[in-house]
Amino acid sequence: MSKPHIIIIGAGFTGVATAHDLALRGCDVTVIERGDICNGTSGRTHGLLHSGGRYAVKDKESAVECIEENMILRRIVPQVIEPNGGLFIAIEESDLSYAEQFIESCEECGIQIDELTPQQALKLEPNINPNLLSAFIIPDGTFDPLRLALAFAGTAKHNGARFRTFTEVEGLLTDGQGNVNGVKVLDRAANRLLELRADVVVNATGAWAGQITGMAGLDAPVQPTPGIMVAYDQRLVQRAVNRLNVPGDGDIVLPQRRMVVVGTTSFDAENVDYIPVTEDQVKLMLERGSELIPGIRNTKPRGIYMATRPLVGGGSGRSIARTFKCFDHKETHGIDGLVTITGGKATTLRIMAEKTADVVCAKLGIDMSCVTKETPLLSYRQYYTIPN
Amino acid sequence: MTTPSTFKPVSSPRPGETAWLWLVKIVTGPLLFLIFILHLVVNHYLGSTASGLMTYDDVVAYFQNPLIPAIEIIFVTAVVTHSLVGLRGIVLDMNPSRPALNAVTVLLVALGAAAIGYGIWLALVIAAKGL
Amino acid sequence: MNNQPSAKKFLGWFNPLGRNPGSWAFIISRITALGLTLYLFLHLIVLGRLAQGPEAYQEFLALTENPVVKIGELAVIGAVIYHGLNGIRIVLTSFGIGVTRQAQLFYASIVLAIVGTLVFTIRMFAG
Amino acid sequence: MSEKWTITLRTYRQKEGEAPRYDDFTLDVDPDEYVLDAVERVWAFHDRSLCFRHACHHSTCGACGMRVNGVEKLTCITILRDVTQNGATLKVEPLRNFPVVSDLAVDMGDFYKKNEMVDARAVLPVIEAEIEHPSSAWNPNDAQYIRLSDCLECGMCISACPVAATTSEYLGPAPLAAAQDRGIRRNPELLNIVDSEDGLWRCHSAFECTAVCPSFVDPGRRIMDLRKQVIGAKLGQLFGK
Repeated sequence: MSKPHIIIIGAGFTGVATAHDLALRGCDVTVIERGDICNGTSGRTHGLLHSGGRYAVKDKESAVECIEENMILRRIVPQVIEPNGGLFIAIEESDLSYAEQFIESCEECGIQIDELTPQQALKLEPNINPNLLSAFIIPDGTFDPLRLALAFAGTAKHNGARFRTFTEVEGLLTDGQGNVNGVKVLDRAANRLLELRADVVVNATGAWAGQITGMAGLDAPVQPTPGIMVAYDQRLVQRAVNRLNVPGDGDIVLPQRRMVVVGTTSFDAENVDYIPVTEDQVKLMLERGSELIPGIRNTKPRGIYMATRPLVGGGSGRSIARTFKCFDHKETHGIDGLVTITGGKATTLRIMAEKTADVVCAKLGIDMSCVTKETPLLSYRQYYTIPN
Repeated sequence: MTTPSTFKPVSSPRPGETAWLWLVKIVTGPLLFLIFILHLVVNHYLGSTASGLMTYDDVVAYFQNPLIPAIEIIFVTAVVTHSLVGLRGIVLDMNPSRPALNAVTVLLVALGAAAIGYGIWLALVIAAKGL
Repeated sequence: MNNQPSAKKFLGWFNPLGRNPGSWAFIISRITALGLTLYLFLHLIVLGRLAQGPEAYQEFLALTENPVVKIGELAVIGAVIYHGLNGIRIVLTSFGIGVTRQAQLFYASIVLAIVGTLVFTIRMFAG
Repeated sequence: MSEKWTITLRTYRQKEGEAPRYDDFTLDVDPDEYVLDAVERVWAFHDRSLCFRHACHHSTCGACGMRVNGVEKLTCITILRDVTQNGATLKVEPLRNFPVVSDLAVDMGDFYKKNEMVDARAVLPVIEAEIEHPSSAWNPNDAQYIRLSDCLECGMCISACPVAATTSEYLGPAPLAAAQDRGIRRNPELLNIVDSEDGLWRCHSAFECTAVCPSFVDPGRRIMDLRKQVIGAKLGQLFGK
């Protein structure tokens, strides 16, 4: 029986990771991406290799996922990661009151943390707010978004996956009984319409998931929730610096190359193709960022951008559980051949792919289990060295 | 360390143009510049004609000191080598095929040898005229 | 706009659009190099007259009085001064000296070349 | 942030099998926005067929290098105010010396292969920064930290390099800079790669690469230093060191 052919729509983190996973499980994979690798939300992610600390108190399931995946990514793709750890720092009394439940939940989720005195913290990171009250070391890290995706995509390509970039899905092909068995795409570089058949179509378009499910007459419970990120032109810290409190706006500052990136905010948006930057949010980032690292005040912004989180389910803003959902539309709507994966975070791209691949393999009767946990990824440049 | 690259490079760089060729240019260059200053002053200030150029007899007299032909020979060898190695560099920038490049290299070497041979002969002939 | 590199694009070397000092140094160096190589071989051939005896050489000397030839010779002098100094700029920067001031070294080469040419213009015309 | 300009974005367009052309898009922009924002708005609201490469929007991925009014710029950090005026035309073209995939998107395959050939470092110790710059506020005891390298692999140095314009075989500034960064003495296998016809000796000291590098690499200076390393290694070989 020839290899089953899977079409994955979207070459963001989930798309490329799923391609990598399915390629290792004997599938013939084609990834369709309307732009280039990672040009949607994934490219503009904050870049935090999440330790789960931010979610330990209110969303344990997410936190556990994060810490496990954090450790796995450090092992399988070190070439794109700044593994320098992170700090949760308390500036005001209200932050301190959050400390106790924070310590408890981190331990519960298996996130290794150590408390530091302000002097110890300042010795490690001289540029953080000098009048901090307390600090916790936590295994955060940062990564380069595009190269993380290219590492997965390159390895997938090495194992036989094909990537069709600048190719936009115009419609879903069905078998007459409403089951999806392919896609109609426009190759934008060549201005040519094509029809590609597949055993399963995986909709991994993140915040745009609704556009694809819309083509099958369904709506995807994804709530696009953009947030602002501001990159400043000096690397003032070596670690990720988080505000010790309930998740809020501008509560994380990351080092990346020779910059620090302050993020983020959270609001609802309909048209996800272009989210304009608003001045008040830029000011908010400067304010909140400089509460953590005062030195930001005498740096210059280098890049200001919006990234749209694909949050799962109804409800607005931050309250949605920060985990992910994989819908087999056969079970949810009786439409076979279409699987939607949305939600989740950058750090959990591998496990999202694993779950999606499990669903796809179950549909196709492939009983191979996931091996991506132990498979080191090739150099991210392999994506370019292997012809398409 | 990234995993070892498992691919054949786009084109393995063509060996040949090595540091030595570049060093030849870089060594002869400054040497030429020094001799050139001497050459310029001598030919425009020591000659007996109005504009300072040398007449036939000036040249022959000038060549009597054995040091002068020696310097002239070094000068012609260095300047011909420098210019032709440079010319080959320009040809390289036209991305010639391997055979074309070899042909050009042979041609340049031949041209260079001829010019240097001729230069040495000329210097000795002039020097001999004064004996 | 064919975007890819190609050997036929060597005229691109001399495309002044949006160039920085370093590129001008490269362009002028290459032009002077071609000119000087041509002059070198002409110069060697002409000096052959010395071997043919005084009359042949005298005839050539008369030629050098012609102002057009003098201007040509001045161009050669300017070219050699510039090419030499820019060569030294490349030698210095290649060994890590003055790399951050490579543009100034280029400007100096141009200025000195002009000054040198003027000196010899006066020498050859004022006499 | 609240000022409004109207500019014309003259965009290079090329589809497979079609002759290249320029399309003009009139946009209302905020002068403090970035060139990439304007290009993305053209795609979002004016012409969905526009192809261009972009990912991080804050100069860490290297995807959005383009030629803006003829000069190589990383469009995600190039403020409109710095490159155009109200009512003016801003010309946006793909990088030179790369095959055009379509419109503003170029194929960086060869360039990444050359970086792979010299095994350019993707991450390195924080304190290793040949170029001191206020952006590097790290102190000596940061020795054990790792950061992503300065080179974004944006390809702009190759677009600006006059030698890269003559042949795609030339290694190019960024790969040579990466070889310098790794060092010949520590990695002798690099010697034959860089000391070759398509390597180090084709550089003509135009320093255009250094002029356009957006990310503290200064490839021009590194190539010059690489010359020292190679000469040292070759002399070492000669005298059997």
